[in-house]
Amino acid sequence: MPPTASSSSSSRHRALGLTDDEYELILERLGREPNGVELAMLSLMWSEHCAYKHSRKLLRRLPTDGPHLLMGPGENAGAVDVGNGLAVAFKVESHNHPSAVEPFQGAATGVGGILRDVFAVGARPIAVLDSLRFGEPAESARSRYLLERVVAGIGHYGNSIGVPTVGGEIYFERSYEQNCLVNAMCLGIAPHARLTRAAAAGPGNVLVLLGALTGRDGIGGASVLASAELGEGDEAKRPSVQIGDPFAEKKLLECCLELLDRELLVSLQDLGAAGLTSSASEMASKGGVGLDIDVSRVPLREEDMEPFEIMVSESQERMLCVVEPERVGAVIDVCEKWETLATPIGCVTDSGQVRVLDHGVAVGELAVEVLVDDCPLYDLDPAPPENPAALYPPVDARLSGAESPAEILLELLRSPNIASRRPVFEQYDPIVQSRTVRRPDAADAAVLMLGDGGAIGVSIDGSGRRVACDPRAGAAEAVYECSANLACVGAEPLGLTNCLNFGNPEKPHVAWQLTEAVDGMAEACEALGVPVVGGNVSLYNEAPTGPIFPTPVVGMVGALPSAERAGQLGFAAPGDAIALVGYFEHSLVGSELAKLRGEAPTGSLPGLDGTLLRDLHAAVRDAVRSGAVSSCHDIAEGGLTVALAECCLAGDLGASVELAAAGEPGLFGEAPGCAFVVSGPAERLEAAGLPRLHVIGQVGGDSLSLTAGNLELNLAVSDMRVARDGGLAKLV
Amino acid sequence: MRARVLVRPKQGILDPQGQAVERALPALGFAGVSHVHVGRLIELDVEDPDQLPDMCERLLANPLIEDYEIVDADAAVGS
Amino acid sequence: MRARVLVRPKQGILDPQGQAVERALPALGFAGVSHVHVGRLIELDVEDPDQLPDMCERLLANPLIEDYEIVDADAAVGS
Amino acid sequence: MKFGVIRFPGSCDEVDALDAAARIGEAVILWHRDRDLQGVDAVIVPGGFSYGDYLRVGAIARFAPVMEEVAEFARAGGLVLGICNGFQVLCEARLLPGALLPNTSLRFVCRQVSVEVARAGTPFTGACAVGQHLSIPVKHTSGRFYAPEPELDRLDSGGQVLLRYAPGENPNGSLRDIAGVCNETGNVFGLMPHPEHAVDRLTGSTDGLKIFESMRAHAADRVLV
Ligand SMILES: Nc1ncnc2c1ncn2[C@@H]1O[C@H](COP(=O)(O)OP(=O)(O)O)[C@@H](O)[C@H]1O
Ligand SMILES: [Mg+2]
Repeated sequence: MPPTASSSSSSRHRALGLTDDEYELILERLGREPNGVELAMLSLMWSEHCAYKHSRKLLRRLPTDGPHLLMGPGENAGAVDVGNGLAVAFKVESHNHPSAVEPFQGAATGVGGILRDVFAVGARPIAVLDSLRFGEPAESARSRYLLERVVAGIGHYGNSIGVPTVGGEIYFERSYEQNCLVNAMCLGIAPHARLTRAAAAGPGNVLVLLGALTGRDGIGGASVLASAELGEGDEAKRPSVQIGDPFAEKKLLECCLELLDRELLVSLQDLGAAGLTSSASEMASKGGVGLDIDVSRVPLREEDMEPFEIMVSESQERMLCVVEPERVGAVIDVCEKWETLATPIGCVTDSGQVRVLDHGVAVGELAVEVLVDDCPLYDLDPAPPENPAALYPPVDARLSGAESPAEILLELLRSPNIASRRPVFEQYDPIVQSRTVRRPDAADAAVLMLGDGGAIGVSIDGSGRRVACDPRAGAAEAVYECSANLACVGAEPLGLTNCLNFGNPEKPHVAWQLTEAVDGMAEACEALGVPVVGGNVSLYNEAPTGPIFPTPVVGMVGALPSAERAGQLGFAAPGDAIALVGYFEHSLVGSELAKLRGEAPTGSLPGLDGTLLRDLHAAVRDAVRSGAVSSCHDIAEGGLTVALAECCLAGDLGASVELAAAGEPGLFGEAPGCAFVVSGPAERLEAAGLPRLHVIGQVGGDSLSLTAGNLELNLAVSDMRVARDGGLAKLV
Repeated sequence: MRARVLVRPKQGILDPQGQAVERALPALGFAGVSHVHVGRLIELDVEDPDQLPDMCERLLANPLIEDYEIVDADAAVGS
Repeated sequence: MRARVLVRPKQGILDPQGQAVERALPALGFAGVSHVHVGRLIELDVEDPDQLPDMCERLLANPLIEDYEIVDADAAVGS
Repeated sequence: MKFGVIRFPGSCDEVDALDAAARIGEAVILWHRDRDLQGVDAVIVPGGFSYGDYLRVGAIARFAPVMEEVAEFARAGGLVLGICNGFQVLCEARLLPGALLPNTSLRFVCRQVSVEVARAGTPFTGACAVGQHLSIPVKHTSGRFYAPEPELDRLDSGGQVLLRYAPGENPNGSLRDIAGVCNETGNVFGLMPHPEHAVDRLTGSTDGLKIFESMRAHAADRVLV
């Protein structure tokens, strides 16, 4: 098509983030120029955030089916069967860019958004987890500020709405200095019958908007922000910050669940990025119908809003539902009870179009197909970095290499990546709803009772530094580590969700990281037989200095037959034997010790045999469930020595351990997902059928003493506690 | 100088506190109240009042979501 | 009338928010600041200003811990 | 023994309180707009963030229709237990002395703390011994108990302080380590720790049951008298 579009419209589409080719495609599909309302809607629906332009093809590589699967990717949250007619729905989502702009509100609304995704499918949220990444706190006041405000924001929303924050993870690396990561995961439970899909259906049915008034929040906000690199000019994007109101969401949540329990709704959908535009398009697309929306009926917080503003507003705490006409009255009654606004704003049609009306007059009309399906999907152009060591310059060394094992251990325990997370998790309420059997610090995964005697375990993991070394193995490791964490509490994996946080995918080395990571994740999921039930992608996390560490964050949910038998990580009783279990390959690549010694994140990680690991995790899980082991902990950051120290600290007991000469890689090398430290009565441990079990010591006393060939250390538990407790406490 | 800094949610930004108060007042029998906004009041002695705008921008207010106003407390009179 | 209600912690009650601000300011390079107190600002349109004291006593402030002051916003002038 | 647990918009721990009370007796939810207390023997004003905690903790909830009935019930000697946000609401409603100010840390804190029984033999601590330590979690942003000095003296001498944080355990800067106080007549009690979150070994401790058991014993005695 010749470049006939007027210059004004061509500059308009560029300002809205559409490429010239994309705009040409729109002209072709529409056979005309879009008006302002339509262009605003299209630019958002065709943004990276909504259309997954650079990731959708890759995501097809992830296995999405499994024996327990009830709802896979494509719905607001995925869901798995946990028995007794109960389903667990869960999803992880990023709110990285909004949190970089306004950390408190950004993080708070991130939690609000993921909660809505979960109750949109009819599940009552029962837990939140958060996965956070910041720059080096010791060198960056901004990172400390972001940490403080993000944690406060997550706590503010989760605590106020009465959903426990039961776990999470935090890492500090320089590559996140300009692009912090704030990923939040939510889990909910529902009777199978209440699980709800978003597909609109039944021409003539009424479209009802629930919840908050619509204001100018986030206009040109999240969707556009999430699709462009945050540069020097991020000040300009500021006026559209969304403010979270957990009180409004609490009422909305109770209201929606009551509406579903009373079977008053045909379908339900949250309003997130791109507001009404995205919700309406998705609902229409999934149901193969059209929708008419009259923006003049949308209740506004500010009187003079334009139709396009109403269509793209990202005001929080709103939901959209489809209701049969004769039930609208009943819906409004339930909403009135919960002091939640309910406004019919349109209807389902068989036109296949999203029609926007203003006082009955059409102001925009777009085929659902064009909005949802026609955005081009791009192939990536992956190539490994030419000089991997230059990609992520190391931080200054804090250890020279001359230190004793005891000095190394204390420095590791003080490291912000390993130190006690108590200063953070004490700001969260992990116990509301009375389900939490394992709180933070008590075990490798959180454990929640379901009320029918059963329980679930949940863990969230993803070490960007290891993925930076070796994207394929590192991403697989994140999956294995989650599974290992579940094994530690006796839980069998049912499904996983993930958030892919990466740099600019148009750059070949980032495309390579992304491709490798997705492949690694897919391989691990296949090996474990765990389906991906959903997730989220956050790209363009890139500063002038380069991309963030490639950071796939994995959240995994598993089932336990009984909460009574949930595993713990602390040593339980003096006299218990301590054993090393599994496949522990000694290597310092990607380890915290390597970082403290100022080494760049390069080198390949041990390739893991997924089948062996699946059997290993099954054996560990069985040993936890049968009570053969009294404590169980996987060997992750800081290696075996830190794992032993953590078991001592959690149980407030000492230990004496003797290892074959293994050198520093044996003491401080990391093996996430591959190896465990367990304890229990010796004869029970040895009879438990655990692969590669080596008894290495005994629980007792009030210090950790360890010898390995010519290396040895002896530290009082109380000294280790001071080191570990102080690491973060002085930063937050 | 004794200064007062009044910090309020920016126009157009959601103010859940203001909404909550506005809804509560009629229930208490107070009619005819509208446009309620809840913000912060900071009172302080400053040696150099010229520093106040900068203090507000950097610490006392969050310019992204809040407006502020600086008042001379000694000059201000209550009604 | 557009009214402003200034609510501040009663004298003698520990005000950790005020202290936090007072501690943070020097770190940002602002010297010579003291006696910082952080309270609440409520702005509202009222048809009947005579109701204001009662509103303050019953809802907007807690007289056990807070003092309040009612200001006519239209009359008030910033510095 | 029938407990009634109030549900305000924004209550979060009302189901936890309901389940905890149901371990001891019958328990029902009381809706904030209803004026019918359904013949309960005790009212629990639960934790959470009633009305979002906006303006000032507990300030708006105390005007809910059900609270008028609760005030009446309390005046008639009925047992009223306020937990965390419920404590804040009862202080705002002047059913309890003092006020709860923001924690000195200015942060939300959730922590298992040890509280010491300062006075036993009351309707809420009948099942405890003086000096006994209970392990119960706190979780709040505004839990710093405050009352003017003369009032604090009166509370102390009048035996209205029922629970104190054990030495070194005060999580919020409460004056005189006060964790829970009752009214002059002893039938209204508020505390910041959450006894309803300490009723099951699996999720923590069972020390909180003592509070509910004390209430049941008291109610049973009243019926006998
Ligand atoms: N990394 C991923 N892995 C699997 N599924 C994904 C991933 N990223 C996104 N999805 C799926 O794509 C769909 C669209 O995601 P998103 O736009 O985040 O949904 P929503 O608008 O409901 O938040 C969802 O069903 C989500 O689960
Ligand atoms: Mg959604």
